[in-house]
Amino acid sequence: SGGKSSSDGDSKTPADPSKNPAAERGNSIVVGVPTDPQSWDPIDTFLLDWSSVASSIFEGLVDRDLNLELQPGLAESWEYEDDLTLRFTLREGVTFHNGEPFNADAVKFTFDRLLGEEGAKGPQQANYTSIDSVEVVNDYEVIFHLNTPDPVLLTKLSGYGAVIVPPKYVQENTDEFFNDHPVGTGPFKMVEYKRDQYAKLEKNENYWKEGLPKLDGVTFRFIPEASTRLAELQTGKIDIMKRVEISQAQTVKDAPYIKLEEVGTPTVFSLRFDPGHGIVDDKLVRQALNYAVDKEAIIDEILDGYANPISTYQSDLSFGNNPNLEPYPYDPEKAKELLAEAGVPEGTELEVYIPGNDGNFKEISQIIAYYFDEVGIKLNINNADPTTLTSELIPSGKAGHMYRQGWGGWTLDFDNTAYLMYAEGEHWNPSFSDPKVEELLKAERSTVDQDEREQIFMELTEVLYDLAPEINLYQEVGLYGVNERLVDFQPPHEDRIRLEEVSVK
Amino acid sequence: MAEQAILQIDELKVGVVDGKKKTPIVNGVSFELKEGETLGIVGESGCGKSMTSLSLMGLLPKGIDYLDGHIHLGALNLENFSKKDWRDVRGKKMSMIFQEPMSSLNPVYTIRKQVREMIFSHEKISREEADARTLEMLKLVGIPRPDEVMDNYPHQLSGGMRQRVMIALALVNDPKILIADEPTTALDVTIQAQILELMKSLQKRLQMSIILITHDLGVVAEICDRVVVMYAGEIIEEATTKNLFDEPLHPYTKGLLASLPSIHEEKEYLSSIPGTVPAPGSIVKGCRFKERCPFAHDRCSEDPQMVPHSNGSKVRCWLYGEEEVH
Amino acid sequence: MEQVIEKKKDSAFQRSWKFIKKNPTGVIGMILTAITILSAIFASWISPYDYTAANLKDRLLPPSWADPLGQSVYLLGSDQVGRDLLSRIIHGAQISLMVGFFGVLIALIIGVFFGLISGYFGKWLDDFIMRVADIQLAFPFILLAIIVMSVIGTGMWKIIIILGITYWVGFARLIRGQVISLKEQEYIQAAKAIGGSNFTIIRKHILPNVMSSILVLGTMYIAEFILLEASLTFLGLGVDPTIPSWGGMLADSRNYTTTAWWTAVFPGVAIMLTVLGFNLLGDWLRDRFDPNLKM
Amino acid sequence: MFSYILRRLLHMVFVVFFISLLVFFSIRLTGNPAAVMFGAGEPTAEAIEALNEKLGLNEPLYVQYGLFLKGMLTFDFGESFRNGAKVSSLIFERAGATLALAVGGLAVAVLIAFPIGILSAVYRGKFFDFFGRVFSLVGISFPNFWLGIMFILIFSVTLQWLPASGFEGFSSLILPSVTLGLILSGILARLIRSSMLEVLNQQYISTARSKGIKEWKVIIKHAFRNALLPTITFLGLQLGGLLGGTVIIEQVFAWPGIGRLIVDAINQRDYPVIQGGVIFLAMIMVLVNLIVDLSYSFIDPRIKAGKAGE
Amino acid sequence: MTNAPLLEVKQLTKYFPQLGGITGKKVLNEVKAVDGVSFTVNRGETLGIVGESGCGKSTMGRTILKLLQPTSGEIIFEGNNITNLSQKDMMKYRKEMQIIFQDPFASLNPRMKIYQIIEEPLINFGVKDKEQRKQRVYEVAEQVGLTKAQLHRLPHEFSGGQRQRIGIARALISKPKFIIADEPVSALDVSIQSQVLNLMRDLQKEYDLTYLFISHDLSVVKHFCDRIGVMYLGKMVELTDKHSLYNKALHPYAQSLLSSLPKSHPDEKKERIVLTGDVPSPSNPPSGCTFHPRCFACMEVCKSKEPTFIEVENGHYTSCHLYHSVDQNINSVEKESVTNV
Ligand SMILES: Nc1ncnc2c1ncn2[C@@H]1O[C@H](COP(=O)(O)OP(=O)(O)OP(=O)(O)O)[C@@H](O)[C@H]1O
Ligand SMILES: Nc1ncnc2c1ncn2[C@@H]1O[C@H](COP(=O)(O)OP(=O)(O)OP(=O)(O)O)[C@@H](O)[C@H]1O
Ligand SMILES: [Mg+2]
Ligand SMILES: [Mg+2]
Repeated sequence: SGGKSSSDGDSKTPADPSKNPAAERGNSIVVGVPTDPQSWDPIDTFLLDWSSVASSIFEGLVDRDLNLELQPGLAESWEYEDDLTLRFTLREGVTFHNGEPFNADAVKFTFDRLLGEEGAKGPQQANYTSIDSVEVVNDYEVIFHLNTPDPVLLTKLSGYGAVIVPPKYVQENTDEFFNDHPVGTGPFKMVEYKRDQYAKLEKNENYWKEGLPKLDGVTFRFIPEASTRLAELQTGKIDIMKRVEISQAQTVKDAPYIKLEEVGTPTVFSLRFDPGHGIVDDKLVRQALNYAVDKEAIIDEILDGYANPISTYQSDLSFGNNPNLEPYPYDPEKAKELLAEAGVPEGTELEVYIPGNDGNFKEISQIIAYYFDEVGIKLNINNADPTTLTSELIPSGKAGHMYRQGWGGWTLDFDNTAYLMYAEGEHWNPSFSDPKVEELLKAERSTVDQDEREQIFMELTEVLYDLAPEINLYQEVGLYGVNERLVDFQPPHEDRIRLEEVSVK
Repeated sequence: MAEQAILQIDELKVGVVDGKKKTPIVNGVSFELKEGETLGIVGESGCGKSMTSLSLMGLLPKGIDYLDGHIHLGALNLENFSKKDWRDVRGKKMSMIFQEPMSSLNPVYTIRKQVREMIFSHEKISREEADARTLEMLKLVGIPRPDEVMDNYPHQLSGGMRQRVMIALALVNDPKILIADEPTTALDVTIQAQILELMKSLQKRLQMSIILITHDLGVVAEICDRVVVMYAGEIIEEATTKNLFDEPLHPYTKGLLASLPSIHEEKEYLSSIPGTVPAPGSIVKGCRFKERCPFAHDRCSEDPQMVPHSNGSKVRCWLYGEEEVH
Repeated sequence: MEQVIEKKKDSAFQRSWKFIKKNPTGVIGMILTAITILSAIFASWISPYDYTAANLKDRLLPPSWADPLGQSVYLLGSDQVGRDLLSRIIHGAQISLMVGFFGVLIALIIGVFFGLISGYFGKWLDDFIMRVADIQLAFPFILLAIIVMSVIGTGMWKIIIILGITYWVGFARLIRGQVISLKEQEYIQAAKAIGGSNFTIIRKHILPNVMSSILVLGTMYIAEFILLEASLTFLGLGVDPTIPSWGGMLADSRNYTTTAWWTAVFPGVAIMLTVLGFNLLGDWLRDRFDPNLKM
Repeated sequence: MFSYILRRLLHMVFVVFFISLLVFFSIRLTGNPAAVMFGAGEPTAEAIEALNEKLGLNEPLYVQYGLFLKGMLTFDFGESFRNGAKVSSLIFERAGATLALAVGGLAVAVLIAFPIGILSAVYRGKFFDFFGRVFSLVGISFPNFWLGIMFILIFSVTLQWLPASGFEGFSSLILPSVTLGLILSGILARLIRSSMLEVLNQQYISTARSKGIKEWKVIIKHAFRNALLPTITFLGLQLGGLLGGTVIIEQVFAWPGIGRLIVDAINQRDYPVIQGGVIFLAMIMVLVNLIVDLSYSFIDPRIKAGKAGE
Repeated sequence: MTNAPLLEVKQLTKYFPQLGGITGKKVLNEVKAVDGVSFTVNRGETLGIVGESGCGKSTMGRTILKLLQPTSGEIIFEGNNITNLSQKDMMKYRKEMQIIFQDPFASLNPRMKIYQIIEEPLINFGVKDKEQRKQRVYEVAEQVGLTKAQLHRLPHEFSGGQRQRIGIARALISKPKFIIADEPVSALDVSIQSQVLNLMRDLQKEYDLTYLFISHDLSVVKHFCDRIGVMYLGKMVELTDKHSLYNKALHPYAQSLLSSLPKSHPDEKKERIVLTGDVPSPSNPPSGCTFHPRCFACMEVCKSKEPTFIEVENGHYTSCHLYHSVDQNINSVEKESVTNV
């Protein structure tokens, strides 16, 4: 990836680092993130901003490093005894921030909690239903018994709901207390949390990784407005700005002491069709509209190159991505032909729903309206309250012929996305159904053999490509504004900001 | 009665100033106030009585200004006055009582505070002394329970009481001149009688001069020594009260007296002056009363001058003066 | 003859000059308002380009006079999707005025109606209406907007309705207060004495006498509504992005303030001048109509 | 007086009761919080059911409302769906920030509006009047978020005088207060100007002048004191709206106030927080107006409590 | 002229409740603006009502016209009891009973043309024909001395006297029999006052009008009225023909009122009865005779016992304990006797 203007971005003259306004903070840094997740309990959340902060506090058995490779985390090693049995050897000598020892009991407690009554009330449990039970073998050995094969389980164990929590601490304190005072094993411990203002983290002196973390402390500040976040970055009040808007990229590049970091994310954006509505139940129409849109131009112009093209509804980071497929080319003539073939009269109107607060997508949808216009389709853009759109309109099929859909794909495996998007009766799938797709999805889920699954995905992607259940637009590129005094900061692919290796000049 | 004039007004002109345009409201008024006398100014609504009195205090409202003339207060010429000089005159040498007792006192301060402010603006004395003086003054104007009233707010007092307080306020610095602009118009007859009695007795005791502005000839008859009659911004007649009632000269004055219903006579119809007062600005050359005057003649289209009459009055009418010479 | 005509012309000119000198703010208000209204009416004729024509090649071009490269042909520059900013601002006047005008109209109709009957009939009706007004006032506007919009969706007319049903209270309270004092006026008593029915009295005697206040408040609310539309867009509850609303343009350009200042400045200036215009006009009307301020 | 306060409190109960009805039922039209809380997750029907159960959303509506009302009597609005914290403590956490902002905004508004309003009235029709009026109008001619962002660009980024956001110390209060206050000051200045003009025409102003006191004393002690009454009324009415309407400013300046709490809660369909927040605001507003009404009798002795504002 | 009185007012009261209490509905207090007033007005006569400001004159006038609903008592107009008629049923009588208001500035709608103001009653009273209305407006306008050209102006372009003429024209246009004039000249200058009074007298002759003339100016009332009633704090304290009032007022209040009149000539000698104290509040009137705190002839009985309104001499009524000794028995028949006046 890379912005089209990134070439001229490096031309700024280096400024005197001693005048760097952020320098006064010494060995502590401040990170600006958009929202406060409100609850730090790992089983209560699904928010990306949670992981940006909590990745410094909690750890899972498995660690997914910044290059998305699976690494030993709190477990030193693991092995599949069979498709349904997974044995972990735990790291010894690790303690939670409160001094509680990390051991097999903690693991069992964590998963019992996640899969039990407590977890049922949160969004995380659903991700881990393949786990039947956790067996404590000895203090540092546990066995996971699964009820179905789960090909992405290891990936999932690296994050969110599966991070390990201290049993005594959780039991002795109220749920509400734990929400505000998280305790994990991570490189930093939370010492102060002011809701909607900041969370102050201090170095975990007893961190199990030798010599880490390098920083004395990190403060995460919650600043919803991007332009305000940028102002704070420019004035040195924060060292890292999460979510630089594309329109701000140039400003960040031009500002002294600040550099722009970009990174591909698993998040993808598309305009999904709801085949339950009118003409878009026709594959030809969907294909035609795919041909009608110049996605490349959108990426280059509106997104300033800070995005990557996609051919199916997944990023190139995703297992199951089909490198052989090329995005539908921009071919308005072909589009017109197909539309004619489908018998769609000129001037047909389509409704599209987008969340009212997505600035980029507002622009994109207008450009798409323009492209549609070129092929004789009138696109009416409807703003919707973002929450209503995702929780009400889309699931109940009230979001017009098309709607914006963004998808995080955090498991980095097409399974999660494809199943939720295309399987019949799924919450996120109001009306798409195809017997072939249904069959492939079932097959993919019934094995842990990754080669076999890859085969299935290749077939599935081809089928989906042809069916065109959406106009696939782009894979998001994450932009971070980073103060130059930071050393070894690597922007995360999937929002989990990792700071243990980071130090300051 | 001393004959010395303590206030003298010469050809006073006051008007609306709008850019370069000047519309006179008070048009060349001259009179003098003698020590210890009560001078009445009468005239119809809008004839400029209030403007005359306000100009004596330097209190002309926004948009209205002095155009010409002189005001002499003893040896002082009021026109050259700076703001500071005006402040020294107001409330000390001259005091004023306004038409509306209901709205003349600031509703948010107690009587004590309002009187105290008046004293302190001219004298540096202690609060106790000031309060003692206030109390004395309130007693003087016949306010019952004065020590209680001191701490009352204006709204807690009746109209008559408020007017008394206003009088007390005006007199507290022992001024030489009291200007009272229709002090009883808003009051009931029974209360009016009380206030007029009070003013009469106070004047005797304190030996001050009063300018009393009114449109009620009855009030004039009651307490004035001398009267000037105004019509459309000009003085048209100046006489002793007795002369005015016994031998009115100007046709307007005559008409005014005749149109009063009387308790003593019975008439089916009252005599009346036809027409209305001309508006300021619409005034043309000549006698301002000519349109309504039963005696109007050619001469009246020229400006008449104030001329003395044999009975000691002065009048602005072409019916007089000319003959006088013969 | 000629001279006479010339004289007349002169005096007409002089008269207007005098008027301007006497009411500088009022005249500025009228001119600004007139400009807005005229550009709204003649938008299609005077705008140099099609305001909907997105053109990615022309994205974010600076104003033609401020373009160092000399590429731009747009007087005020182009926006994020390459549309002429000037044309959008001119068309935006339509939306702003629609939101302002119809929003106020709804608020006015509801508010004046309830204000009139509340003030005129008093008693329990008054009590009831005023309590409802209290409730309305205590209910946060933004919350109402979000609730209504998540139930019936977003769009210009919905914004107009929401503004209308929120701001009726202002009219109702104003009118009620005036009616209560008007009711004590002798001419209202007189109207009753000469046999006027309640309806006649309200229509003939009360309504015309509160009209000026309605007008004054109306102009001020128009200004306020234009700003509120912008705020709603900021919160993601605005009109859809193809519609060139000033508020929308402003809210969507907030991240370009440093890189493409014109996208944020010109709609801002348009809003400011229009709002200023209506406010000045309202002020002037108030000074004219408010008997308390007449000297 | 006492019975008046009691009556007003009765009104408050009435208003708050209806507001509670309104919020309670209207937010339930906006979608199921369970679905929202699962976000991008994979909410199975059972999961949603379990969550509904936990949140108490399975009870019949009237039972839920009854429980809610019962809690309300003890200022217990339940617990937040999002973080399980007590709604009342969430509100109190924010009340300080919102109060600071409201007071700051008010202070700025007063500092700007009082001199402008008074001087415009005194110099009516003169240049200062023109200047003052246009200046006060400019303040209300910009959308508040725009003004806020511009202030940040100017005072934080370019001049580096003030922090752009946060809730730390006095300096962080300045920009949000100025943004809020500038908007308020426009309206306030106009109001003061017109009530001053009215008061300056009163007879007692002439009386004050006739005492020979200094002109500024006449203006401040006599005129302004009396012009304050309508101004206070207005402020009372505004303050309620101000507390709820600071949302945007709170968002721009990352200010942890009640407005943002409510809007975030709405976005997450966090019913208890929305309900609690709105009712809290409504109570504040009614109380503020009550206090304003009561304060009349201090400012203006003519008014016995109960005569004004009704 | 028949002998039956045109208007009979019996024990008319109008209280303005002052509400309070927790619900705001409780009557804390009542302003007894009119408190049991009885009198009759004969055809063709002018009955004057005088009294201090706030004694309830206007309220009484408005209550008689049913612009305010009476609290109790009866109003009988031409033999018809109109006390409890609805707004709608009153229409019939409104034509016959009109009112001229005190304030010529406030009683005309500032936004209506004079023509519209004068025409309005005709529309209300159902004169459908536009031309007919026009004729009538011109006719009345001429009678009150307004020119046709003036009819198309707005009220603010007129002087006080002219406005009062407009008010009179409006009252006259429906050809009423009875007009309540509520201080029609008190806002006018003396020179205009006589014009208006003369006009009213002319019109009375021409239309055979009956006036109820409210004023606080005793000399005007004396000039204009046949009989005069004196009110004090919501009550009628004296009622008689004007000569006996001015020659021999009975009630101490009436006496002091008459003596308070300013002199009409500087040489006039006046024995003045200056009252002490202020007018008490009608919401909290003194016990017994309401005038007793200010009365120069106050007796013990006055403080506790309310005097009744009795006929002391032929046609001369008053309510004062000074005269009760004359005829103590009258008390019992008082009510009947009043209604038979
Ligand atoms: N502020 C003002 N601006 C312009 N004209 C004014 C102003 N105040 C008064 N006038 C005009 O000046 C004239 C004289 O007014 P003034 O108040 O002196 O009359 P007056 O004799 O006191 O009348 P009244 O008996 O009604 O008090 C009137 O015609 C009035 O219209
Ligand atoms: N609508 C009302 N509500 C309450 N009190 C009223 C009302 N109208 C009049 N009053 C009171 O009733 C009493 C009589 O008032 P009214 O106007 O009849 O007096 P009035 O004799 O006509 O006085 P004036 O000579 O001043 O016109 C006064 O105390 C007045 O305050
Ligand atoms: Mg005057
Ligand atoms: Mg009256």
